[in-house]
Amino acid sequence: MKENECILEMRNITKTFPGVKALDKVNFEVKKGEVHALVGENGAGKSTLMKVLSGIHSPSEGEIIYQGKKVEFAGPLDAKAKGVVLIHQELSLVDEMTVAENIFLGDLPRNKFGFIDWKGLNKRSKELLERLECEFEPTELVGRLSIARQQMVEIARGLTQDVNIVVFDEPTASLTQEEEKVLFENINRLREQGTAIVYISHRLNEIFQISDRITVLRDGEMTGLLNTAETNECELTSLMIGRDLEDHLDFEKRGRDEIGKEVLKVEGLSKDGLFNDISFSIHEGEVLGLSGLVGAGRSELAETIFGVRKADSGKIFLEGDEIKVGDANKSVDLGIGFVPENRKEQGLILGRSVLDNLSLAKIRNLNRYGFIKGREEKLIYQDYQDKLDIKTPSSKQQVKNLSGGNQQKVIMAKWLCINPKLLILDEPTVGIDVGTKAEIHKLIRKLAAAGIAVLVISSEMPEVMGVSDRILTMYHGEITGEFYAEEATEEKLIKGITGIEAGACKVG
Amino acid sequence: MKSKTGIMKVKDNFDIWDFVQKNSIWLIFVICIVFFSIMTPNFLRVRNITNIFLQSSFIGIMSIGMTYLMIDGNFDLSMGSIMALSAVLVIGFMDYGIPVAVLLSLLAGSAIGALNGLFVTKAGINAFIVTLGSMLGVRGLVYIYTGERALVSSELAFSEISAASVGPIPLPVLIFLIMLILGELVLRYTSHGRGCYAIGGNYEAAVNAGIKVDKHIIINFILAGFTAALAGILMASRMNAATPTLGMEDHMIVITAVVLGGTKLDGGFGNLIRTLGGVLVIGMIRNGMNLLNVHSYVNMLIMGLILISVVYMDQKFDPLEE
Amino acid sequence: MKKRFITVILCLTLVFVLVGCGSSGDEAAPDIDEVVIGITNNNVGIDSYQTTHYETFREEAEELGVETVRLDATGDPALQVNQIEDLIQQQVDVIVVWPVSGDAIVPAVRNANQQGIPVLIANSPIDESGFELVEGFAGPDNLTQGKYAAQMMKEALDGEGKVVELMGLPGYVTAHQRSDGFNEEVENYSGIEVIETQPADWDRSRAQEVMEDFLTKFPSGQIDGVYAADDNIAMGAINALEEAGRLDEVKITSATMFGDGYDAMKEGKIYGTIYQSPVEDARKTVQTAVRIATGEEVEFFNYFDTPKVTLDNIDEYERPIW
Amino acid sequence: MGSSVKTESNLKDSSSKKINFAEIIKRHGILFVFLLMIIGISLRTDSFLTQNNMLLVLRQVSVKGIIACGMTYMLIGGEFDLSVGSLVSLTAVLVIDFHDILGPFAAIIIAILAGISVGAFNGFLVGFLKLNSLIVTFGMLFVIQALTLLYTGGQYVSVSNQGATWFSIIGRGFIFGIPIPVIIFGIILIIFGVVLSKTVYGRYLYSVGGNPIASKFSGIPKTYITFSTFIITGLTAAIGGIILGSRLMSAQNYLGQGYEFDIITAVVLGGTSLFGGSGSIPKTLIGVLILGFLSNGFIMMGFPYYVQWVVQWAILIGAVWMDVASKRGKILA
Repeated sequence: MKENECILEMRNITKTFPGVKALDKVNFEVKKGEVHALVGENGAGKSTLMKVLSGIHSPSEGEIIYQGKKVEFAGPLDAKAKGVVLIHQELSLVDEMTVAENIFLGDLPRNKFGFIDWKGLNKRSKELLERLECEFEPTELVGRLSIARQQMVEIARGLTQDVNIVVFDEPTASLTQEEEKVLFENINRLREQGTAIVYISHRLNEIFQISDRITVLRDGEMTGLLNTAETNECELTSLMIGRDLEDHLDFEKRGRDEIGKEVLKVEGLSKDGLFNDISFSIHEGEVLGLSGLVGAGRSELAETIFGVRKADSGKIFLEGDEIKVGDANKSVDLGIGFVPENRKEQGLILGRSVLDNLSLAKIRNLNRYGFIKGREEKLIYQDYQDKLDIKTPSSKQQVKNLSGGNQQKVIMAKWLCINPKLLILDEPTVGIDVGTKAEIHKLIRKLAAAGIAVLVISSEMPEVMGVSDRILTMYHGEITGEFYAEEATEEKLIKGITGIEAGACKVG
Repeated sequence: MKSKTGIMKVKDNFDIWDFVQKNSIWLIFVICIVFFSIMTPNFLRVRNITNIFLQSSFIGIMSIGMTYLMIDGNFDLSMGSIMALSAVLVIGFMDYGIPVAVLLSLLAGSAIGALNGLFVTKAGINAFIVTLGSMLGVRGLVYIYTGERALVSSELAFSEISAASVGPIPLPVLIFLIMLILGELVLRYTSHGRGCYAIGGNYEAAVNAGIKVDKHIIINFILAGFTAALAGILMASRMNAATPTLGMEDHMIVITAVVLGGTKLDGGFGNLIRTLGGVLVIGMIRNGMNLLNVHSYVNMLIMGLILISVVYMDQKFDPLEE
Repeated sequence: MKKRFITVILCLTLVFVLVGCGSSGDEAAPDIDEVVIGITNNNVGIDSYQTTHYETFREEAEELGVETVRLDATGDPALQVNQIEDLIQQQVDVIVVWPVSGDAIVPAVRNANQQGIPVLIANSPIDESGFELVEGFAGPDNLTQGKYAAQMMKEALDGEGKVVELMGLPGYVTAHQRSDGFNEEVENYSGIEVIETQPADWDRSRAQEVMEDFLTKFPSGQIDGVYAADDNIAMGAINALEEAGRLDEVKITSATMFGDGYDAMKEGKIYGTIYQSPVEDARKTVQTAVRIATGEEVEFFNYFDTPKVTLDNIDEYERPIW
Repeated sequence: MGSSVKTESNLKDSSSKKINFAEIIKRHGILFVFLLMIIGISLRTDSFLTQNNMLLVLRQVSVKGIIACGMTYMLIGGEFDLSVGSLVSLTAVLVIDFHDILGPFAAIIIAILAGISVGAFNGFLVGFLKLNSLIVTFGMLFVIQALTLLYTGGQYVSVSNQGATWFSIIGRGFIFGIPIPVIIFGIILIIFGVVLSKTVYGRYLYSVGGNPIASKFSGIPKTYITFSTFIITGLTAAIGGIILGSRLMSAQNYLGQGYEFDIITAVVLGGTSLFGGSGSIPKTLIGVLILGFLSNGFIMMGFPYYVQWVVQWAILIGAVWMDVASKRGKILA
């Protein structure tokens, strides 16, 4: 094989799920000995593309050419056997077992008596670890290793046989900088050995550090194929999150002078390793956008304000009164609503009905002596089903049977019906179809008009710019900029969220 | 079973708490020895030690099967009933000769185990429910088979199996220790053993790595049935008879012994050496309390309290938790 | 792994070092002040008869100035075997066994016999194969008690009627002997028929439930008598009969009197029962045991008197405290 | 993302007719078993399907039924309590023993307080210290049993002058021909059923069992909900103990031995999941009745109770299998 030959080509891959087009005619290719970065925000389709590659999903359209032949892998195990190894963000390791065992899990070498050949196992593992220049022993327990080292175990596992392509899915999400360095050295080593690397990440600095070429995905579409050397972070970010301003996002914004009275004030909020010294405030009828890439600490900050996480230091005031940090129950009483990022895990009781989920927060005020006022609950349900146009066959339908957009509306309704003073929305439109998305955007503005303070967290640039009166940018756990709608430009925001000239562009 | 990597801390140094937590059973073990040998002069006589081992060997044999099951994240409430079933069967089939009777009752025990395993893996029913059902059902079969009465063996030779000894070591103890060592070797050195740890430690990872999860779990249920049957046969030989009430509470004692030994209820962690510690501690408590002339409810009280404290320690000092 | 092995080895070494220090042999001729009686009871917690027996045993021994080691097998035949071994271990002068199962203890008793420790069987008999291994039996004659109950039933029903039987916990010797005695005797009476038998487990609430079911199954006029294995069961049956308003049409006999039953008999609710005193039982047992220990010859069967009690002679007896 | 979308695609498939059939079995399967069983038994014996016998069975199941209501809460909330059997013994012994000392009213209060305190202790260990409820309550089973034995010394305790107290009415009395235990059971069924389906507490319970994380993200105080289920179960065990004591007018340390397994079996038979988040009181009633009729029916047919165990085994496995199979849409896992 020649040096520049494409070892893998995915042509015109389209993958549709009921109601959602997850991938739309995506082309993706990897060459031998290159690190090809695959970037895009959450929900852009990176993981789906890789699942199509490994055979977990079969593509609705398109074909995969591997080593010059059309293939369709039966699954990750099959893919691995044929030289394509996926290393997931969530490590698939058994903490209680040794490094060597984890490397050869499912295929432990045996001697002629049927016993595990520990000597051989440790020797082969040692060789692999040496190839990756790892400094730990194959006999150590995986649970005792740092994350970076665990990741190396995952990589070593991929190298137990001939490997042509290694896919890293957000490998640095939980690594320290030191560990990151080790990882990159190893990636470089693999590259030198002629292995093709697919590197999935949304951390731009890494991508520039490690990759040769970059494929950008956005909303299931491929928006660019770039040579790393010929591009910069700003271009990349705008390919990732920049969209044409959709028509409906042309809302009337409040200016600097029109802000109402302060609803929420955060002072010096810090949590070790997540965010540091955060201070800001939100006002009545204001939509505050919080923009940052995944991993900047946005969700963690929101969770702390709502009270499902505890902070190390700092104070939170609601309408001037200090509230106890870390008591979500109290927060709901005080009128804070929170639409979390992960609908299914954090937002919904999937096995319960739409009605139950919708009224879950409201029922604390919707009862007499603990008995739920059934008729009023029904009225509220009908009211919000109507207002938000939630499509469900009946109020008794299990919420897991609804589409993503309707599920999100149920969560929105859950909080709207408590008449919140402050509503926090964490990625309110991820994985939701375009129509519903627009509805949600309109809703956000309507809420603000009704006097609610809204905090919108999003990594979609037009969304933030479209709905917010004011925007904060966040990078690495710190607030890097503040802009009013009239002065915010895509360029300024991108600078903020990518940490370029951090602090330099602070306004007001 | 989500991977816990996100909250994992780096642990390179020797951690005293961790050491204590992992070996808490040996700490309790030593405390028991010291306590009982101070309290009763007879406790540390060679014969009494042999005695403790002999008495513990039946529970011990069953705890081998239970440890395997618990390492892969399951457990079995029906072991006491299976033990009774094979005890009455081995006596009942004595007319066909000892080897046939032993073989048949081992087979019966393993078959019930296999049934449990199939219900858990293939039907996908929770192990608690499956074995709760067979605990009652198998006990019912035992009563029906015996007509409520004790069965007495006509073969004196049968009673010699458990009365025999190799050197100073009684045969049941020898069988227990050999099985323990074999069991530990299998756990450490075979793909079945390591598979159990993988399944209990991270089910998803085990499936992803192509481990045949169902097969391993069924094998362990069969093993649990087999060890219960073996204990039942030895017990029947020891008494040269079998009563239908045999082993009524044994599932509880076996689970207690294994949990005391530090095997995690969620699986993935534990070994037979520490299970041996749990078995011996329970044996010592039962024996020592007898020597101390203390009423049996004190046994229960102490066992209950130790169990709760072990769970507390497990939670408090879990090296893999936040 | 290595660390753990070392720990194990250290612990075991410790055990054996201590063993070396602890063991020493001594054997003395028994004098009444030095006599140690060991007893393993059936299941002390389960009914007040056994509890009273347990307490009286201690008191009587104290009175005679002998030491006791009192153990409780908690209804587990396997545990009882262990306890016999423990008692052999402690070199008591005589072992008293209240068998959970008359069959299952034979090998353990043989072991005691081989060690030269005399064994006295208390309360419920050992299997005949064990007769040659024990010094004797002290206690009530449960078979006869069952027969007495049948005789009283015949009296009560004037020789004709249908009877339901509520027996004790299946698997217990006492339960089966009382049942056997009753049924054997009833065979001699052509007019009396046992129409149904159900286990009531010595348990009042169980007895009550079973009796309730009988009462619906057999409408008024179809049950003439109830035979209860003891007064605890009889009380449960009376509760059910009273509730159904059918107490008048049914005669009740039981095989052992308890305090509640005494009151019930005075109220005319129980026709006949047997006065089996745990106090007397325990005293007789201790006395026989002491005689054995001091080398006296004893008779093989040392039954104590268990007379029939009906309303006619009830005033000759005090209300039982058990 | 991908995986979540995948479940949606499964659901798409699941709207086909085959699953609707499974849905019917899932909804009504256990009732089917129940009816089949009743028909089977009544074919064998005449006195089974009589009004008297029905009332009798209701009374016989009432104690376990009451505790099963508490256990239903426990399982819906995603936890276990194996110590209820021991707690029944303890509270029965307490209520009988204190009856003669302080009078029936005070005795009842003491028993209820004992039930609640033991429940609170369990709840503290599981709710606040986050210990595994299965092992903790398993350990507590031993501890309470030992304490009861310690308290009674193995003797049974009984009320000395049974004629002079109203206490026996609880277990033995009738109102309009209906036994009072059945009435208490009925009231508790209604209260528990209504609280579960109509109150905020019930909703919270389902949420905490169904998705603890989402519950936290909705501001529901999970720790306190878990804690409360243990107190409620302790309370029902105490009520059970009091009724049992009153029915027998005496008590003993082993009275409730083994209840925990019967009760969990009944609740699970009814279709309440062991993993929390689903179940209902009417379902539990059916489970309790199945066990009650089974036990009664087998005595009616003249079999000893252990024959029933074998049948119970088959019914338990069959019912749960049907349940899980219909939920996943195929027979085998």
